[in-house]
Amino acid sequence: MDYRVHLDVFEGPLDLLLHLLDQEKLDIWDIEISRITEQYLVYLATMQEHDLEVAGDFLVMAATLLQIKARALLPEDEEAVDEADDGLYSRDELIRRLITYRQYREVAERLKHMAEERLSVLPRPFSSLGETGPIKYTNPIGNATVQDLTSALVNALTNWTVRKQVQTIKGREINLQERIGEIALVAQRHSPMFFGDLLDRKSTRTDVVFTFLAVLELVRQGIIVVRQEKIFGPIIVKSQLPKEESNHGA
Amino acid sequence: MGPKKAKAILEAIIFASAAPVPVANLASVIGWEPAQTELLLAELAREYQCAGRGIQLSFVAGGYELTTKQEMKPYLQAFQRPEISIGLSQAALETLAIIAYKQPVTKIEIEDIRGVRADSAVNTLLERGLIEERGRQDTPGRPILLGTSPKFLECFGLATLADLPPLPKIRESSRQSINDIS
Amino acid sequence: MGPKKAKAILEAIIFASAAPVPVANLASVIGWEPAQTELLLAELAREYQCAGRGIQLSFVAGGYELTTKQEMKPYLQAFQRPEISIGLSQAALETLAIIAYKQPVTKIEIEDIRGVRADSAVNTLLERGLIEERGRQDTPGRPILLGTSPKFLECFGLATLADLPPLPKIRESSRQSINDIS
Repeated sequence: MDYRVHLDVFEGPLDLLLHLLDQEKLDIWDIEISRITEQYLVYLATMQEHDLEVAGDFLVMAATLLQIKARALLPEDEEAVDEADDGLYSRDELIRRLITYRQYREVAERLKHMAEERLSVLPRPFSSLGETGPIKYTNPIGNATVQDLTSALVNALTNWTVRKQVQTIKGREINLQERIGEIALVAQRHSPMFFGDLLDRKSTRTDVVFTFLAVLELVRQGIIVVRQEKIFGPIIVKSQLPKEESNHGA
Repeated sequence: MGPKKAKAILEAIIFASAAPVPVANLASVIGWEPAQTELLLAELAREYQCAGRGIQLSFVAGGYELTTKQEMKPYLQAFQRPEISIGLSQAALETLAIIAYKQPVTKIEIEDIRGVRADSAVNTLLERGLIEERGRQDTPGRPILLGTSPKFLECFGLATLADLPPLPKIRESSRQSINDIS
Repeated sequence: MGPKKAKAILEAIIFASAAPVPVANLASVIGWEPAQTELLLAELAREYQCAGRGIQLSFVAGGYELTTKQEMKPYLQAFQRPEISIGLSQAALETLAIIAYKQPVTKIEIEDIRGVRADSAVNTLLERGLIEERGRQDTPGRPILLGTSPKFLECFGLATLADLPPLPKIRESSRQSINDIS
């Protein structure tokens, strides 16, 4: 019945209690603990029946309700136990909490309505000015124009030309394609071998990088396989090509 | 500069801005006093109110912004407000309400009011930029303090936090019944 | 519907649109004939022309759009705070230019031309949706190929890539290098 519909809708024990109070048309101030406790426990039982996980918060509330109910039956020595550190609280405290929670639940409803209203007025979809908040790329190019783009390219190319001239003077060029061919040959002849042996003392960082790229490419082409036993361990390079004459001689 | 030109500049700046523009910023560009600028903005807002206009000038989140008018909604069904999708769960909405009214507030205080864990709701709100951290409380554990962000005001169309609707009143009449034990 | 209401709707739609709105679309929303709608738009445009207004209605790329007036530019610039500018850095702009003219292109090629690492600029451009990945080059390392996105065209107001302007005259040596890359 009604339970089924609402089972997983409750935001917490307070939400559930407020719902029960509404259902019974009871005022928070006039809360009848024994009656509400019974209903609350029925709810928890239903939840368990439906294999819904009953969160700890719900159980703590059940304990609270039971304790308040029990105290009501005892003579008035409650002050002594009231502030006991069992995590449970008194009837006054329960009422205070229900009232506070209901205030925020109601105002949350107002806020939701305000946000919906706000959605019915539209801002401009993007701005041409900087923003004050975190950067949003609503207008990802700022005020750049196509002219800015072309002049940026001209600028990059001009720098490139200058740099290239400088490089040609001092540079020697490494050709990756050549390096791949070289390594294929060396590996075929000396397989298996260490990656380190593909380099020599004169090798620059660039040489290392190119050699590594060449090896990766050869692996991709299936010409060689590499193995590394452990991280930072030596890399073993093995050629997949049949060995030349020397092999037969052995 | 004359009011006509000043007004044109205000309109252009507000139009071109993605977020509401504070009056101080506007005043500094046109070189007017903030108070005078406000009057000019009020005049501008009045001009937009006329029936032949589809947009409006409003004061939101501490600044001025242009938006389409409320009554234009039916004709703008094809358009969506960018970025703001309120789709908040009830839990997130309640948590946001508590933060908005009680800020700066700790997660524990929120949990105390709602009676359930607040982690997930607080994370959602942080992710959406509706709330932000406000340092730490000087109490044991030094819990993080939470408050609403400028984006919160913007999303909910509030000029300042003072414009939050008042919390519903607590009825005091039957207060004595607290002392009754049922 | 009467011209006042129709005009308000036109203003709202054009304001809320990310791209220029064709007259056919506008006409269908207000239920007027396109020719009548054009007249109404002309009236709206005239109203914007008055000295007290900072924005204008113009016909661009087959549709109507609202923009700030040309003469507002100095004030908008003054308003723009440099530290929060969302414009592109020179590095990002150059990288974007190289990608635009040379696409599809690898990061290494960009680095080769600019002489510095391109990671950060490429990430910026990817984040802003101006460029996108276009598969991998069939060369050693199989580097990712980069090209411009539809958003790039939109942001720069280009119909197609063929509308990129030819590069302006530059020094002879640079001209050589353009031939190399294009």
